[in-house]
Amino acid sequence: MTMLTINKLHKAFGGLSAVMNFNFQMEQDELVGLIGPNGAGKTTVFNLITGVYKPDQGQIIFEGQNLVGMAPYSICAQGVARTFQNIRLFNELSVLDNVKIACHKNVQYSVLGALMRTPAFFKGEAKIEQDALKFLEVFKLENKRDELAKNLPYGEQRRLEISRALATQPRLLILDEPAAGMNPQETNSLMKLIEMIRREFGLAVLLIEHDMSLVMGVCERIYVLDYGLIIAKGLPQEIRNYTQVIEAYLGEELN
Amino acid sequence: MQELIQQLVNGLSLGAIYALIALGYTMVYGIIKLINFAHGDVMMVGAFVGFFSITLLGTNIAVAMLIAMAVCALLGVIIEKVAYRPLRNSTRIASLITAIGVSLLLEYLTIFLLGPNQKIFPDTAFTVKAYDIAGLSILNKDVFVFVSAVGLMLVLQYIIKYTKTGKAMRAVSLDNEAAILMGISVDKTISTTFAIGSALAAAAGVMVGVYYGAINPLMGIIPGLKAFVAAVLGGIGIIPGAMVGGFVIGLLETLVSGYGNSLYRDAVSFGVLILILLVKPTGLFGKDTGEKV
Amino acid sequence: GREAPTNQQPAPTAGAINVGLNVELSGGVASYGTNARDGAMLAIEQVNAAGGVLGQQLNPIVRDCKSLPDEAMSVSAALVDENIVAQIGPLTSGNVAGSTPIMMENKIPLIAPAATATNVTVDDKTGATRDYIFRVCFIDPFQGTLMAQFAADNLKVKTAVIYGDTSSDYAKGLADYFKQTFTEKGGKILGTEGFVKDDRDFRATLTKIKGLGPEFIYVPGYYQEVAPLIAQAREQGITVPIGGPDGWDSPDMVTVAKAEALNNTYFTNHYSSQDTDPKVVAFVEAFKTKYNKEPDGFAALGYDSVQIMVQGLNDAQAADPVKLAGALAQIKNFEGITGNMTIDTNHNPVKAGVIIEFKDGKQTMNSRIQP
Amino acid sequence: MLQIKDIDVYYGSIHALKKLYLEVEQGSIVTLIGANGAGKTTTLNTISGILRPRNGTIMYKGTDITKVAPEKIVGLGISQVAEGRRVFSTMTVVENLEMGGYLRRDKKAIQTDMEMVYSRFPRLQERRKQLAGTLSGGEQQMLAIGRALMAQPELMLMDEPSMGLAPLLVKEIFSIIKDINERGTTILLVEQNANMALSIAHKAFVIETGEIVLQGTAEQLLKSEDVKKAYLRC
Amino acid sequence: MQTKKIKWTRILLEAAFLVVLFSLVQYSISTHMLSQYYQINLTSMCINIILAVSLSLINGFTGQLSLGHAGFMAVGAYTAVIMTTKLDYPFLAALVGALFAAGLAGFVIGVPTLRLKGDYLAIATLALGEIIRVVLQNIDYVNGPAGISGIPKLTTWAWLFGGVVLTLLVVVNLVNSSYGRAIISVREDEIAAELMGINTTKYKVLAFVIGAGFAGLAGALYGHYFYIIKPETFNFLKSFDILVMVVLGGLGSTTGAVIAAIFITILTAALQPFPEIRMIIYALILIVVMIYRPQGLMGNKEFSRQTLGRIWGGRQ
Ligand SMILES: Nc1ncnc2c1ncn2[C@@H]1O[C@H](COP(=O)(O)OP(=O)(O)OP(=O)(O)O)[C@@H](O)[C@H]1O
Ligand SMILES: Nc1ncnc2c1ncn2[C@@H]1O[C@H](COP(=O)(O)OP(=O)(O)OP(=O)(O)O)[C@@H](O)[C@H]1O
Ligand SMILES: [Mg+2]
Ligand SMILES: [Mg+2]
Repeated sequence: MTMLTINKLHKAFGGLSAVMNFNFQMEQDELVGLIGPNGAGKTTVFNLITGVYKPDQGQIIFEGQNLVGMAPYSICAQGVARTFQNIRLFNELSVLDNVKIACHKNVQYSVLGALMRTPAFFKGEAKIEQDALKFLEVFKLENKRDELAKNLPYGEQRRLEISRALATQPRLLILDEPAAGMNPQETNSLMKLIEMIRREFGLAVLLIEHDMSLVMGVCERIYVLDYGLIIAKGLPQEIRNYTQVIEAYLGEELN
Repeated sequence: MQELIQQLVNGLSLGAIYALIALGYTMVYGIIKLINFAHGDVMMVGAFVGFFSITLLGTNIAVAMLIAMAVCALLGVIIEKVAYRPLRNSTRIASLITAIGVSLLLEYLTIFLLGPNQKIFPDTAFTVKAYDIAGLSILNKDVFVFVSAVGLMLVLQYIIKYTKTGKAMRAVSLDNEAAILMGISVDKTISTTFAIGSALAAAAGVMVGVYYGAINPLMGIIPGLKAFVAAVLGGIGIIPGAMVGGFVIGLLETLVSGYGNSLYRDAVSFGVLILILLVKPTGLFGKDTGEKV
Repeated sequence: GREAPTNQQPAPTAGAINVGLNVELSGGVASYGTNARDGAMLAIEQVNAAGGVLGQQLNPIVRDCKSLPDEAMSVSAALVDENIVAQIGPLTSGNVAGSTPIMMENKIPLIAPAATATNVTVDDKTGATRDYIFRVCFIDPFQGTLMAQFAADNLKVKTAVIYGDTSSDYAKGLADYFKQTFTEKGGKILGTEGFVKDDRDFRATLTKIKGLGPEFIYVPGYYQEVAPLIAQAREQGITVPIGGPDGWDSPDMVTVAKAEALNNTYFTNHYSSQDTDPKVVAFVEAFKTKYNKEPDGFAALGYDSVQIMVQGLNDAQAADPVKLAGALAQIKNFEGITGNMTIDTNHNPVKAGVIIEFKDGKQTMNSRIQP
Repeated sequence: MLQIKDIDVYYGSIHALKKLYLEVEQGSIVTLIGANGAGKTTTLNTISGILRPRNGTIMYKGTDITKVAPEKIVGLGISQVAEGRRVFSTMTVVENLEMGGYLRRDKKAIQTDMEMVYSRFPRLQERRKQLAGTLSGGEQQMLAIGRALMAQPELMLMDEPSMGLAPLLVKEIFSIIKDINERGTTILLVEQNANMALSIAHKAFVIETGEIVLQGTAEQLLKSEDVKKAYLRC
Repeated sequence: MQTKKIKWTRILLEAAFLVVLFSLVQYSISTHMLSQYYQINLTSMCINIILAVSLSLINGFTGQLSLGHAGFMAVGAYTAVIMTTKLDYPFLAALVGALFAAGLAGFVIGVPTLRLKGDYLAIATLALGEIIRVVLQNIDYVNGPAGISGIPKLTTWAWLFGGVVLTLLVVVNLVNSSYGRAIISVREDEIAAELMGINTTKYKVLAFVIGAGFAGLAGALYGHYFYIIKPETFNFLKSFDILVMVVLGGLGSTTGAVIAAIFITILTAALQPFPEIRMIIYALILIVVMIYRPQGLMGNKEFSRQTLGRIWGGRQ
C-alpha cells in the first residue's frame, strides 16, 4: 500500500526555487534513497514533509492524511520522525533523557497525575524508561545512558539521533545524511543497523546520503534531485548508469 | 493640523534622543548579544563627565562631548574587560546579570560620590534658540539632536557595513572561533565595539544634559530601558533599526500623550510595541532568516 | 563636590538617645530621602552641639529603605531592636505605610517629614488617629485646596488643566483636592493629564494643553520634573499662570527652568527658603556650609522633624517613646523653619500656608494664608 | 615546516591528546586519519592556537608558536578549514570570502583570488549575494574552503573537507587540494574518507584516542593490514 | 515489598522533618524568640523563594526569558487584597483567587507572546509587566499610585510555609516528569523538540501559566504581610531582582533558586547597617559571584537530586 504520496510540491526561497514539481511515492516498508548534488533541494524536501517549512504548493499525503499545514509535532504524531543534517540533540541532557523526550508523545498520565504523583505516574514513568532503554540498546548506547549528549563522539551522536527518532515510534523514518562524518567501517555498521531496525520495527525509511556505498548498499529505490527537479528515479543499478546522474552527481561510474 | 505637525516635531525630537541612546545599545547588543543594561548608566556617566568638563575645566560643549566620549570609551572597555569578558563563554543570561550589577554599581557609586541630587547643566554650554516656522515652535536643540542621531546612525552603519573593523565585528558576532581563524582578534574587536558603543552613549548623555538641563545619577534607567525597547523593536543589532525604533517610540509616546490619554502613555505605547512584535516577531527591520534546519 | 560622609555614626554612648532615620537612600526617590537625612543630621548636630536633649546626646541611626515599603518595614523592625526613641522618615506616604504597623505595635513615634496622604496619620476605615504617627508637612487637601482658592480668587481664572505626576500618590492626592475645590468655586477643569517620575519630555502633552487653551495649569509634582516641564511650556508659547505644591521648592527650579520661564508661576509652601526670617536664614546658611548645596523642601522638613521631636522630648521630660508620643500630640506653636505649627487631633501640623510666586528668578511671598 | 612535539591537550579533565607528535614537510600533503573522537580536530585546533597544549611545543618554520595568539598564527600563514564549515551565516557569500582575506591589504590580489575561487566553485558565484546560512550543506563547505584559500595560506589545515559533499564534488575537492598543493601550499588534511586522502597524500599519520599509533608514507599505509581493516573501504 | 516499606519509612521521615521544621519556627515565633525583624526577613525569604522558584520554571527550565514576573505578582497581590479587604473573602479563598488570577493573566499574555523568541519575548514580557503596573496606577478603585494600605496582616508562618512547600512540590514534581522533560526540551532545542512530537507552544504556555500563578501567590502573601501594596512596588526592577535570584542560583536548578533566594534575602538584610554603600556592595557581590560561578551557584544540578526528589516527590 502506498504510504507516502507527494504531488506537485513547490518551494521557493525568495527568487530561488529550491524544490519544483516534486512528485514522489513510497510504499510501506520501503527503503528509499534521495540523492543529488549539494543544494539540489533534498533537505528542503525533508523539511517540507516534516512541517519545518510550509510548501508553496502541492500535497503531501501520508497514510491518507494531507500533512500540509500541520504543525511539526502533529506530523510527528502521525508517525513521521527524522534526524537532522546538522545534528540537533538536546545537548545538555543525558543520553537517556534525549530518548525519553521522544517517548513523551505517548505519555500515559496527566499533568495532574505528575503533580500528585499518582500510581499512574509511576507506572507511566517506568514504561517510558523501559522503552527508552530499549531504543538505546538497539544502538548499543545503553551504557552511555547518563552521559551528556554533547560529550558523545560524533558517530555516537548520530546513532543517538536515530534512536531518538525511533523512540517517537514512527512508521516512516527520515534520515538526513546519517553517515556524514563516519569512516567507512562505521558507515558499514550503520548500514546494517538501518536494515535491522527496518525489519525489527517494520518501518519505511527515506534517506539522504552522499556516501554511495551506503545508498547503493541499502536503498531499494532511489530518487535523484538536481536544482529542485527530479532528474531520475529507479533501482540503484539503473541510477548509477543514467548519464544525467553521472554528469550531475556521481562524476564517473562507480567501480 | 498645525497641532499634529507640532506633535510630530515633538515626537521626532524625543525619538531622536531615544535613537541616539539606542544606537550604541544595539551595536554592542548586535555584536556580543549582550543585553547591556549598563548602557543607560554609561550614558549617565558621560553626562556627568560632560558636566564637569564644562563646569570645572571650562570647556565648551564640543570639547566636553569629546572628553565625555573618550572617558566613556575607556570606561566601556574596562567594564567589558572586568565584568563581561570572563563570562564570554557562559550563557548570555549570566552576563545579563553582571550587566545589572554593573548598572547598579555605576548608579550607586555616582550617588555615593556626588549625591543623588540632580546637577544643573550650565546654560552657557548651549544657547537655545527657538524658531517659529509657520506657527511651529522648533528649537535649535531639536535640530541638533535630530541631525546627530541621523548622522551618527549613518556613520555607524558605514563603519559596520563597509570597514574592516565593522566586518570583523559582524564576524565575531556570528562565530567568534571562525573569526579567530580569519586572523581577527576577538578581544580587540569586542573592546572596540564597547569603546564605540560607550562613546555613543556618552555623546547621548551630554546631549540629554544640554537638552533637558539637568542630570542625575539615576537618569539612565528609563532611557536605557526605552533604548533597549527601541533596539529590539527595530530588530536586534540592526543599526538603522535602532534609529527607527527610537523614532517609533518617541512618536508613539507623543501621539498617545497628545491625542490619547497621557495617563496611559507608557501602557499604550508598550501595547503597540507588543502588537508590532506580534506581527513582526523579529522587529521592524529584523530579517526572519529562520534557522536553516 | 563630595557630600559630607554621614555613614560614620557616632558610637552609642552610655546616655545617648537613639534616633532612627529610616529614609530612602537608594531606589526611585533616593534624592528625597538623602536630602531629608541631610536636614535631619544637621539638626541633630546642632542639638548635640548645644548640649543635647535632657542632658543626653542624640545618636542617629541611619538606615536605607530602598524606596520600598517592605524594606521600610524591615528597617523599622531593625531600628526597634536598637531601642530608638523615635523614627524620622520615610519620606513617601507608601513607605511610611510599610513602617506604620511596626511603630504602632512597638509604641514608638514615627515622624514623617513629607508623607502627605491623609491616611498616614488617620486610619481610613475607623477614622481613628494613629497614636504613634506624626508629620510635619502639609496634607494633600490643604495644599490642593489652597491653590484652587488662590487660582479662583486671586488670579480669577475660570478654567484650568491639571497636569500632574501620576506615579506619585502625593501629586495624585493634590490633583484630586485641587479639582474638588476649583469646581466648587465655579471653575472648570478642561482636562487631566499626567506624567511619571523621571520624565523629561512633556511637549506632547503641553502641545495638547495649549490646544485646550486653559487659563491656568496646575502641576502637582516635584521640581525634578516640573522645572523642565515649565521650561518646555514656555518654549511652546504657553504663557498662562502655572501653579503647584511644595514639591516645587528647590533652588533647581530657577537654574533649570530659568527665571524668565518661571514668571507667572506660583506654588503653595509652608515657608520660603528666601524668607528673611532669621531662623530660616540661619538654617539655609548652616546647611550650605555643611553640605555645600542649597537645602530643598525635604531638607527643611527633615530638619523640622528632628526639631519637633526634640521639643517633644523636652516637653515629655523623658527619653521614652510613649511619653514622647503623648508630648508630640500636644505640641503647640512649635517654631519650625517650615512654619509655626500646632499638632492637631489628627496629628497633622496646623501651620500657615504661603503662596510663593517666582519673580525674575526670586521666590517672593505672594500671600500668606492662615488656615 | 611544522613540527609538533609531545603535546598534551585537555578538555577539563579529559586527556584528549597524549604526547602527540607530528611533522609536516614544506610542500607536502600530510593526512591525519583516525576514528571518530580520536582527536583529529583537537590536533588542528591546537595548531591554530584555539586550544592550548599543557605540555609540548609546536614549531612552525623554525619558530615556536605554542604560545602565539590564534589570530597571529593566521598571520603567519596557517589557515584552517574548520570542521562543520563555520561560515558566517548572516553574511553574504562575498562577505564571507572577504573575511577570509581579512589580514591582507593587497586589494587587487584579493580580487584575483576571489575570481580564482569562483572559477573553482561556480556555484558560489551564482550565490554571491545569498546569505551563507541559507546555503545547502555542500555549498557551505565550498564556501569554507574558498574562504580559507582567500587567506593565501602557506599551510592549510583542512578538517574533513569532503564531509557532506556529493561524490562529484568530493572528487573535485580532492583535485583542488592537489592543485593548490602543487602551487606551493602545504596541506595537513584530516579525513574520514581515508581511501581518497591516502590517494593524494605524501605522508600519513594514524591517530587513536589521542595518540599517534602509526605513520608512514601514504603507500605504506595503504598497504597496511591494520589500516585497511580499520579505516579503508574494501 | 521490601522497597515499598523503605519508601514508606522515608516518606514518613521526610514528613516528620517538615513537621519538625515547621513547629520549631512556629514555636520560636509564638514565644517571641524570633524577633520581629527576623520574622519580617523570614517572610521576605519565603516570598522570594516562591518568586524565584516560579520564575525558574519559566526562565530556567523552559528557557524563555521573561522580564515581567513582577506584573504577575501584582495581579496576585491586588486580586487577593481586593478579595479580603473589599469583598470579605477568607484568606484561603484570596490566595486561591490570586493563584488563578495570575495564572489566567499568564495564559492571556503567554498565548500570543510566547511565539516570540529570546529577547523579543523578553521585551514583550517586560512591556506587559509595565502595562499591568500602569493600568493599576490609573484605577481609582485601587487608589491608583497610592495603592491599598491598611491591609490586614493575614500572612502567617503557616501560610508562608504552606506556600513554599506547595510551590516546590508543584515545580519539582512537574519538572521531574515526562511533562517536565518536554518543557526542558523546549529550552534545549525548540525545533528538534517540535519534530520529536512535543507541542512546544503548549508546554511553554503551561510553564508560563504555572510560573505566573505562583508569582501571584507570592504577591498575595506579600500584600497581606507588608500592609500596603502599590503599583510602583511591582515595576520592572522588581522583575530584575527575581531574575537575579534565578540566574544566581543556576538556570534549571530548583534548589539553586531556593538557595539564591535565601542568599539574596540574607545579603539584603546584612547590608542594612551600611546604608551608604549597601547597593555598591550588593552590585559588586553580584558581579563577583557571576564571574566566579557563571553557571550560577548550583549550575543546573540539584542539591542531591534523589534526596529532593524523594522529599518533594515522594508522595504516593
Ligand atoms: N531557509 C532558506 N532560505 C533561503 N534559501 C534556502 C533556505 N533553505 C535552503 N535554501 C536553498 O535551497 C537550496 C536547496 O537546499 P537544501 O538544503 O535542500 O539542499 P540539499 O539538497 O540538502 O543539499 P546538501 O546535500 O548540500 O545538503 C539551496 O540552494 C539552499 O541555498
Ligand atoms: N569541547 C569539548 N569538551 C570536552 N571533550 C571534548 C570536546 N571536544 C572534543 N572532546 C573530546 O575529545 C576527544 C577528541 O575529539 P576530536 O573532536 O578531536 O575528535 P575527532 O578525531 O576530530 O573526531 P571526529 O571524527 O568525530 O571529528 C573526543 O573524545 C571528544 O569527545
Ligand atoms: Mg541537505
Ligand atoms: Mg573532528
